[in-house]
Amino acid sequence: KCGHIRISAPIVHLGGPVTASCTISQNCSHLDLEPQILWRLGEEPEQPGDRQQRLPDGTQESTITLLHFNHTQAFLFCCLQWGNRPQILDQAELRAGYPPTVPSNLSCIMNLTTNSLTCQWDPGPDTHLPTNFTLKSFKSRGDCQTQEDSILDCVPENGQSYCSIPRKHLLLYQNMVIWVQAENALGTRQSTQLCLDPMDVVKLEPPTLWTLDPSSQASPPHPGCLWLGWEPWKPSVFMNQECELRHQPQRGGASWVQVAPLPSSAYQYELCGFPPATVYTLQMRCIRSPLPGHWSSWSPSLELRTTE
Amino acid sequence: KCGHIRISAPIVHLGGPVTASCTISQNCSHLDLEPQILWRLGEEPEQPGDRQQRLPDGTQESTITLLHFNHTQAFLFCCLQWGNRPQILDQAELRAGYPPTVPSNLSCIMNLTTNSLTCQWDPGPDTHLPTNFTLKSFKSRGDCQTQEDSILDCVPENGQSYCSIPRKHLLLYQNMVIWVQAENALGTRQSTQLCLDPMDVVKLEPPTLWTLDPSSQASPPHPGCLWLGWEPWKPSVFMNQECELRHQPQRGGASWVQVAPLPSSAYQYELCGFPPATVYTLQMRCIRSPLPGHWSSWSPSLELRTTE
Amino acid sequence: PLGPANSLPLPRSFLLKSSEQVRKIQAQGAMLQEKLCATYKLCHPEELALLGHSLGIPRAPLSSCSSQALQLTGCLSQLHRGLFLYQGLLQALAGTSPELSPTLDMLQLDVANFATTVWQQMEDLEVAPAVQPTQSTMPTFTSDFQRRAGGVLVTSHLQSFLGLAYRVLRYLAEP
Repeated sequence: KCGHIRISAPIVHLGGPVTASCTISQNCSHLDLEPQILWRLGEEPEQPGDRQQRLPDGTQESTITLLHFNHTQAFLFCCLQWGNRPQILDQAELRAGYPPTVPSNLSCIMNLTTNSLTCQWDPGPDTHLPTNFTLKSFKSRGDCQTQEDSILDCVPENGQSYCSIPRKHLLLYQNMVIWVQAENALGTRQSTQLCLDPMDVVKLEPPTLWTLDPSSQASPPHPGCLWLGWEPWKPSVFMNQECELRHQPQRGGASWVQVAPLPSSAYQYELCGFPPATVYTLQMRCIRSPLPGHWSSWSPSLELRTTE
Repeated sequence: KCGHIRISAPIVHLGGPVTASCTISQNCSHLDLEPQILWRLGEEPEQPGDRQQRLPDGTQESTITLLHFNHTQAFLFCCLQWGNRPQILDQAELRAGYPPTVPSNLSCIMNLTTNSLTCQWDPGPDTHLPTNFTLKSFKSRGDCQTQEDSILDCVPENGQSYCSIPRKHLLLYQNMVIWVQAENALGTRQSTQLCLDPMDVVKLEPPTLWTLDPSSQASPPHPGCLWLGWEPWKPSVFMNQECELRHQPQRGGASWVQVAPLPSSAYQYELCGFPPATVYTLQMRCIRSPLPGHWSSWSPSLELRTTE
Repeated sequence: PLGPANSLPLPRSFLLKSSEQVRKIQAQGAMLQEKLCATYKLCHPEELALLGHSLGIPRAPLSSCSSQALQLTGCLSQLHRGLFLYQGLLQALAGTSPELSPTLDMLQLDVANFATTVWQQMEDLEVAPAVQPTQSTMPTFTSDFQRRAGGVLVTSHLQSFLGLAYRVLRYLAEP
């Protein structure tokens, strides 16, 4: 090889030093005895090295130190003057950036339709370097002080800040320990660990509400009442849930009034105490109960007219 | 095995006959000596076989022929009366349909952005059976009378009626032979063969048109003229092309007037003979020329106002 | 100005298709040169001449197509051998980098297809050698940088080779 660059490290801290050496072999034909080795960084003009010496085996070696390498990526060229054009003999790619910061805001949600546990996190500032995030976890018990079987690393798809652990790797109704590892050429950082049972972080979808025809009820309807029914989100039927209803007059912008706690399903529910013949907007949400869980979002609005 | 069904063929012609036999082994415990074998087709009531006989080894064998099997899919059950409920001892899946028809309307287009040759065809009526279509081809010369290297079969993705042969399998500027084979359990059919050079069936995109400011031209603009420029679709720049322009007044619904032939690119083109200060709609399309090719679609419209 | 072509009857479709293939390859080559420049800042072949010498990257001759004495059979044969050589050189550069591979592969396929067009025309004219040429030994590229620099040099040589070929084809296509 005519020319060969060796660099202290292909990836360095942004703003830090880089040292490189370039050796020109004697058999690099057409050369005069003492060729001057030149360096070029990206598109900057050529510059001689800090030191050039002739090694015992006749090769010429030039060394250069770039004290503050401020490019996130650049090519360093080793050149020789040959005729009227500097000749490039080798090229090295230099990259600079920062070690990863500790991934933060790790949170997880169990999805009952895909049956996977999806965790997301804040990756932190750009390190300018290829940084791999891995969602790590192991099965545990009680308060997560013991490590049972470890779980396969979950590697997010190209650069996303979330990853889904498939059902077959999950031990439901037992606690597991989950954390995120961030790694690049300059270091590795681990997030704080979560201790959770996937079923305690189920993402509930809101219940389904429907109107009931007051006249179809057995007893004659009282005035100023609303008749409705609801049932929980189908995939979560097996979970005991507690629900909350809120209502507000369709007009007039009065604030929501909440009715709680309510059972997770009711096929005939009468709500009274309203002015007659007035249209009300109703919404409902549910939460796993008494076992831990997250509130579902509020259901789509149901417009109901109070009885005459 | 207690009971075992053998069928003439798991897949038969729709409306055609099916013959099945079921043997009940002697060691099928709890059975009386002369058990009556019953057949059930799908949800139809049980029926005895055409013939039941006792084989030398003591097994009972019943045979049945369904003369006109009119289901595209059904289960045939071999049962025994046992207590008050017929007992299912074996089950065979029967399927019926039609052999494939000859695939028709085979046509191909060379895509210059994906660099693949995409052929599509009409698969013909539903055969009710899993039918595999394969795009077959081989390299040839001249008028496709000789077979040079064959090309890897192109298998369309799940049931689609088109397939794309990737660039690395194509020999551009030489003729190749292409046809479609349809195959299911009841037969195989081949389409007629096409003999084509992929580059002769390139799908050209329309050229790009742009307006020119008449006042910016060297010579003072004549009244009632249009100033425009155009260039071919970038990936097709290497192809000599001929183009056609059509114009019509924006209002008044007059029909298109065509201007041809035009070169594939023009950076300053003046079109005169129009009433002054009138808005015209222009479109252009191009075709490979003098080598064979397909017309591109018309370009998006360009609205131009004739000079005062 | 090119000298008188001798009597070989070259079909017009061959001349038209070959001219288009040359333009297609030149466009593909220009794309590769742009990518080598944009991605690796290797933009000037003249800065890599010394490296080219040391790696032994060959150039394909087109002397029989020269303007002084156009010798058509020799010219077609040199055109085919040159295309065959550049096809081999481009194959030797395979694996340069994921960014370049698609463009490099496409260029190599287009060169190979053009070589087939020329060879089959020579066969049709019964001037093709009995045996297809065998590939000479290719330079060995021992580093990513050498493959990238090789890419710049090979493409540059190919572009000038095609420039000459294009002039001959245009000349032969003149009525």
